[in-house]
Amino acid sequence: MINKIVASPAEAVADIFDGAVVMIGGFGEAGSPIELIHALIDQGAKDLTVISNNTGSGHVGLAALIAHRRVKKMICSFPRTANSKVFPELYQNGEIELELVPQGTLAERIRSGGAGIPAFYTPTSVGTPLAEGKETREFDGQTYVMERTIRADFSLVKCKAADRYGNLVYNKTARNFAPIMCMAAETAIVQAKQIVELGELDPEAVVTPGIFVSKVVEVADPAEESKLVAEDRRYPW
Amino acid sequence: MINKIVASPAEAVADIFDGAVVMIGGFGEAGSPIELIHALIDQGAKDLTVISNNTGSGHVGLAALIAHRRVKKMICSFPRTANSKVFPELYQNGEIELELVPQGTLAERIRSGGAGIPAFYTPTSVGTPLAEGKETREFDGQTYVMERTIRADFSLVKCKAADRYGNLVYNKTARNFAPIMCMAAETAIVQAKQIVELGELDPEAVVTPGIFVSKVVEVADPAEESKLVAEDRRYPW
Amino acid sequence: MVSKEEKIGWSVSDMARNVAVDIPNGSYVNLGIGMPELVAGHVPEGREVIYHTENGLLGMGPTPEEGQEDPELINAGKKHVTAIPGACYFHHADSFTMIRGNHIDICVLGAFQVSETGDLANWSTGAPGAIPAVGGAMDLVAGDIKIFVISRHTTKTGEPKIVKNCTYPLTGKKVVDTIYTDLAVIDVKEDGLYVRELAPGVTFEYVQERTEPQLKQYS
Amino acid sequence: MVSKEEKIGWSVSDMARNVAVDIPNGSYVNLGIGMPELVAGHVPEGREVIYHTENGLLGMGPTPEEGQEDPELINAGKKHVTAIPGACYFHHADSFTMIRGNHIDICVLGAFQVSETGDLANWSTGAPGAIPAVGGAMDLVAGDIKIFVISRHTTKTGEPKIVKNCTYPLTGKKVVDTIYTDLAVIDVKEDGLYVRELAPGVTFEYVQERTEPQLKQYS
Repeated sequence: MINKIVASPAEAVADIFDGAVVMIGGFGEAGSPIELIHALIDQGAKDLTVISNNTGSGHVGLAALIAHRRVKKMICSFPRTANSKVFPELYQNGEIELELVPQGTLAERIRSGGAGIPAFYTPTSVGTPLAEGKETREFDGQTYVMERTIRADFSLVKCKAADRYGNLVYNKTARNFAPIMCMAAETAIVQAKQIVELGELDPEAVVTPGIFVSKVVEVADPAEESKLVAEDRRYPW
Repeated sequence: MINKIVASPAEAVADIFDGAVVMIGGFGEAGSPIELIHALIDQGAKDLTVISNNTGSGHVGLAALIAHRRVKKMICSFPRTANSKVFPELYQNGEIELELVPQGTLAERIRSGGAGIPAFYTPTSVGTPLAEGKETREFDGQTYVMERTIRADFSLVKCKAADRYGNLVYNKTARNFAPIMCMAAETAIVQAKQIVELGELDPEAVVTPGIFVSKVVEVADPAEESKLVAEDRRYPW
Repeated sequence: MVSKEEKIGWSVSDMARNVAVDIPNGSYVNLGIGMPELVAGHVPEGREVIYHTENGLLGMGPTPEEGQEDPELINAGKKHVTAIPGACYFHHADSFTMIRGNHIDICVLGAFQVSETGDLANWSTGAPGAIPAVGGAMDLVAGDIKIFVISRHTTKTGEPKIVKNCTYPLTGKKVVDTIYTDLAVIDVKEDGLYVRELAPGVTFEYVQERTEPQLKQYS
Repeated sequence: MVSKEEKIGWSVSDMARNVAVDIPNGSYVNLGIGMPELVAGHVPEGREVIYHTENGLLGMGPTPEEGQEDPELINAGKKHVTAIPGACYFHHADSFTMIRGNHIDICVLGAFQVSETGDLANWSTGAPGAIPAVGGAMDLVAGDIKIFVISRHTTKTGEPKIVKNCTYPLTGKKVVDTIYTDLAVIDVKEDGLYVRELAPGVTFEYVQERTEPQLKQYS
């Protein structure tokens, strides 16, 4: 029998190794798998390369992972937001690397990683500092930059409901990077608000087919990052 | 107000011009927009380049369009099936061009056309006759072929339900190429079994966002190609 | 350079209305963070415009009532929003397909600087020590989407924001179509910057004084 | 070459079972058209295998009862199928993402010819006037998916199908992992073809006589 369900966030992240490349879903707090990230902090893996759109807020979730000096390098499109203090400070002190990638290029590099496409051309960033050092090429009179794919050892994402095959559906704009990050990881690890029986998810409405998912853990009542930040909570508590 | 609904298949295909590049959804009969194709036969546009996975069956739908000598060139992955007689005969007589493309490469070339990606690399077809004359390149020690995108002037597809914004959902494996063909066409034309009110389609389950669709026509009771073929029907009747 | 703050020209709300009237019925529009968001409040009667937010929603509606916020329903600026009937959700790769593939019709952005050829700088001041953050700005300007810039005509210190050459790092080259400021509406054409409309009480010369490159007038 | 048809070796059903026992629990499997389809009927007790059909279904189930067919629920061979609980549908680009991205574990295909280095020819005989048709075959073999070939050991006229070099146009180079014939199960290794199992009453020499390249035995 196929059963991708695991008992706890700790078990879900147990195999993440030092130096791993880890994609983390979420756009701001929407879709951020906060319980998986906290389990990863507890687990202790370090020298991670993390791919995520942002760098977290306050001192919880991704920001806490960074604060604990587990992240060697961030690959993201927007490393600062209203409440991000941890990353900016480490970055300004030269204590963390940053690869800044335009958001659509980041998404397409991740999707291509899952799709077996090693490189593609895009018009995005041509003529800007972010295209410096990159190969360019003309097609039909327009200039494009060649971008390489990104793959990860692990992805950590959050969803609304999952079944034991790993089929996933999401909630609203919390979907964002999760489906493509599941595709691009060797091992995609999912926290689901609810685990349902096979057949309960409408086969026409499954967003992430289970083939892209390795482990699912139910977190029925996930923390809300913005509330934790407002209360100035710090993980671990 | 936005209203993409048109009154008839004839109105939907009225703008298709001689020499147009037309993508036609469907994998075998599943998803084939047969009423739109028949309207296109009536409309008379010729010298078409048609992109579709197959070449139709019997003497209806796509096979009838080809039989009426409206198609100059087919781009497809599998131009013959059990009941395809029209294309093979014209092809063997040198009366129609064929560009044969591996199915996954065809899908990705169409998707990239909709995604603003002019070219990408794929491992598919390396070392085979279908890669001859194509640029190859090594990434990380493996050889890939560079493939160019395909776009179309028009796409003709079939779906289960649509709303006036052009949001679409499909039925089972009739989905196949339709979503990416809508993305890759200047004008995507859709026949829907049902037109519903805005808000009736679950926003989490919409497969084709309306932004990719230009025209929708309701065809409540579409013909079944396999039945027509079994009866040896010929369009026009 | 003109450093004195003056009380003439359009209000921010007027500027947003000027943009809104240039958006045709049925357009798919992406609104940048900040001043561009105000445009949604000025759609003229009888027009229907669909808003795209690149974090995965087409059919973005207004701010929710207090207490109705869903932390998982936000816009690109990470503010709470709603979804209209006929909206749909999708993932990030599909979302940028709409952008890079030119399916979005119009994008309204803020700017640090716009050059006389339509180069845009709006993502980084290039200041040493600043944390660079680009988001989706470069994707939005890379295709053939119409780019409307909404911005005050000059900086807080009175420096022109419409310049011969951008001194800040570029977001994209030759990308801006029209500039909507508190003083004027300016079209970026192949052969230069054309003033299409002036704010009440503002003269061409007044705008020119606050603009680095030479402006043109439609004849 | 051996032209006399003989009644020894495995039946087609045995061959399908041989393939099925080599498919681990939890595998995602794509079955080619024809003989490969029979594999689904031989999954050993206690194993769960999920079938992918490249026209957009993961979780393909058996043939529907007569009268229950849906012309819009078919497999890659355009035959009516069903969907199991836990199945899902997707479009063609996503479907080939599963293939090209190596998410599918195993693909079972038929063959015209397999070479001693694992080259596969299964899409075209290259005959003049034949209509070339490739479908998804080249995509399926292009990645790192395990490729199992199920095929009679020789052609109808007794020619070897396992050859030194394919004479038919290739589907892919060095792609086949294991060959399941009516006479033997043969692993394709870096250094040659290893006979792993012989059909009852079939000798190594008997298989070798019907195979162009030199076969090896596991020591």
